[in-house]
Amino acid sequence: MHIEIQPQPFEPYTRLQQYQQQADFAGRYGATAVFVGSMREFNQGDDVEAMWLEHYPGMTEKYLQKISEEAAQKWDILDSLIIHRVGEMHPNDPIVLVAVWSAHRAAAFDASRYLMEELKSRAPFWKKETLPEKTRWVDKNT
Amino acid sequence: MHIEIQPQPFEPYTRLQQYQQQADFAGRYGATAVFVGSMREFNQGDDVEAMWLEHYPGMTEKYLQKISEEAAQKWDILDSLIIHRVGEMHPNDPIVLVAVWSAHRAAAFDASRYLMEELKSRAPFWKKETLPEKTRWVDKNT
Amino acid sequence: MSDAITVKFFASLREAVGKADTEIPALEAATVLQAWQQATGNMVMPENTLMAVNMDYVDADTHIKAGDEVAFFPPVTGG
Amino acid sequence: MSDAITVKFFASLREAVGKADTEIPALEAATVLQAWQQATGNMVMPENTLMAVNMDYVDADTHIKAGDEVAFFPPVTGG
Repeated sequence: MHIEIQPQPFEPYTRLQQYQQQADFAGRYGATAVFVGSMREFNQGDDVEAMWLEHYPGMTEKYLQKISEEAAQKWDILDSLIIHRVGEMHPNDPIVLVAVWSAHRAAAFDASRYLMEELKSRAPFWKKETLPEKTRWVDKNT
Repeated sequence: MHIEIQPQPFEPYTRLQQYQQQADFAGRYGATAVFVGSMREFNQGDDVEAMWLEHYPGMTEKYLQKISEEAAQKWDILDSLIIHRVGEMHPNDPIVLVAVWSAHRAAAFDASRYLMEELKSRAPFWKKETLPEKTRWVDKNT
Repeated sequence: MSDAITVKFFASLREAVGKADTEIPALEAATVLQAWQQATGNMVMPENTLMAVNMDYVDADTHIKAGDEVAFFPPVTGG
Repeated sequence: MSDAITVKFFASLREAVGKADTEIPALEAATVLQAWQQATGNMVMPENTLMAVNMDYVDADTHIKAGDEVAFFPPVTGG
């Protein structure tokens, strides 16, 4: 179970390769379910040029840890990984990576979706978009 | 929509990076849902040393295409990718990669799971395991 | 068009029947089930056998004609 | 332990209140709602405001004490 919040851009698939290489569950997982959330160049009908992602240092980590532990209790998984970007980012940038390893696919699918839904509803992150003419806080979490 | 069946080993995350680099949907996807199925070193209580994956050339491609088209009709997705290994493989080898890109996460999660479930029930692939003392056809698709 | 029907077997059925493919005269097989009987010399068909004609899933009583490719295989286990 | 309560604001609430954090005397705030009133000078609290004490979600009538960290923020939009 690993959680990271970072201001630097990250390449999710490179990070997955690196994480798996040092993992102790090689040969035991038959299923990896991965979700990557990326920044789109449009939202709610407007072009978005940049985005600022604020978080609550301490509480954000605490809730990512909490939902990771909940997922591990609910499903028979081998490991999970969450990486979330903060600070300024640009269209096409990865924002979040969630990955779950399990012996079988149902647990991996269920747990990865649970992590994303819970992250989106409980982890304190906030997005502010830079449009051509103004900035605005995102108030819908679709 | 891309489908590949190949006897060569593949690294799913490298392939995803390559596929995304040449994709025309950059900036339009907010969600990527990925599933990787890998060979485990045990199954049904036995150590598995190697596996042979047979398929029905022609029909397998046809059904992967068919389920990809079904997913694109059912959900609002931007693209999908399926890569499936055939032939001889060894523990920890990736067997299958399924990826779906979408503007929003629900469609990506739903479509990737649909592709995997349909692949597992309809695409003509068969696994034969090499155990320490014998070989056996896998008859349960868990 | 050929006046034969191609019959293919995969995986455990290929091993049980002892061949990967064969041809049978079209006249002798009016249905998929009859193609099985003809191509295997009346072996008993395993209960869960799946059948395809021209690479689409079908039932045992599906009619077939010259030039068709009929395939028999066990439940699939990919992914 | 400090005899003050730390109050933090995030995102649009930080901008609306005009500060990221402040301290209030513990005696003046018996509940989270009172901490809001004290720290904002009785601003009206936006309807969907979320509240946390010591980094756990709470309700407005949760009791607080000296040394607590109280936070107010809008619905989260990460991921």
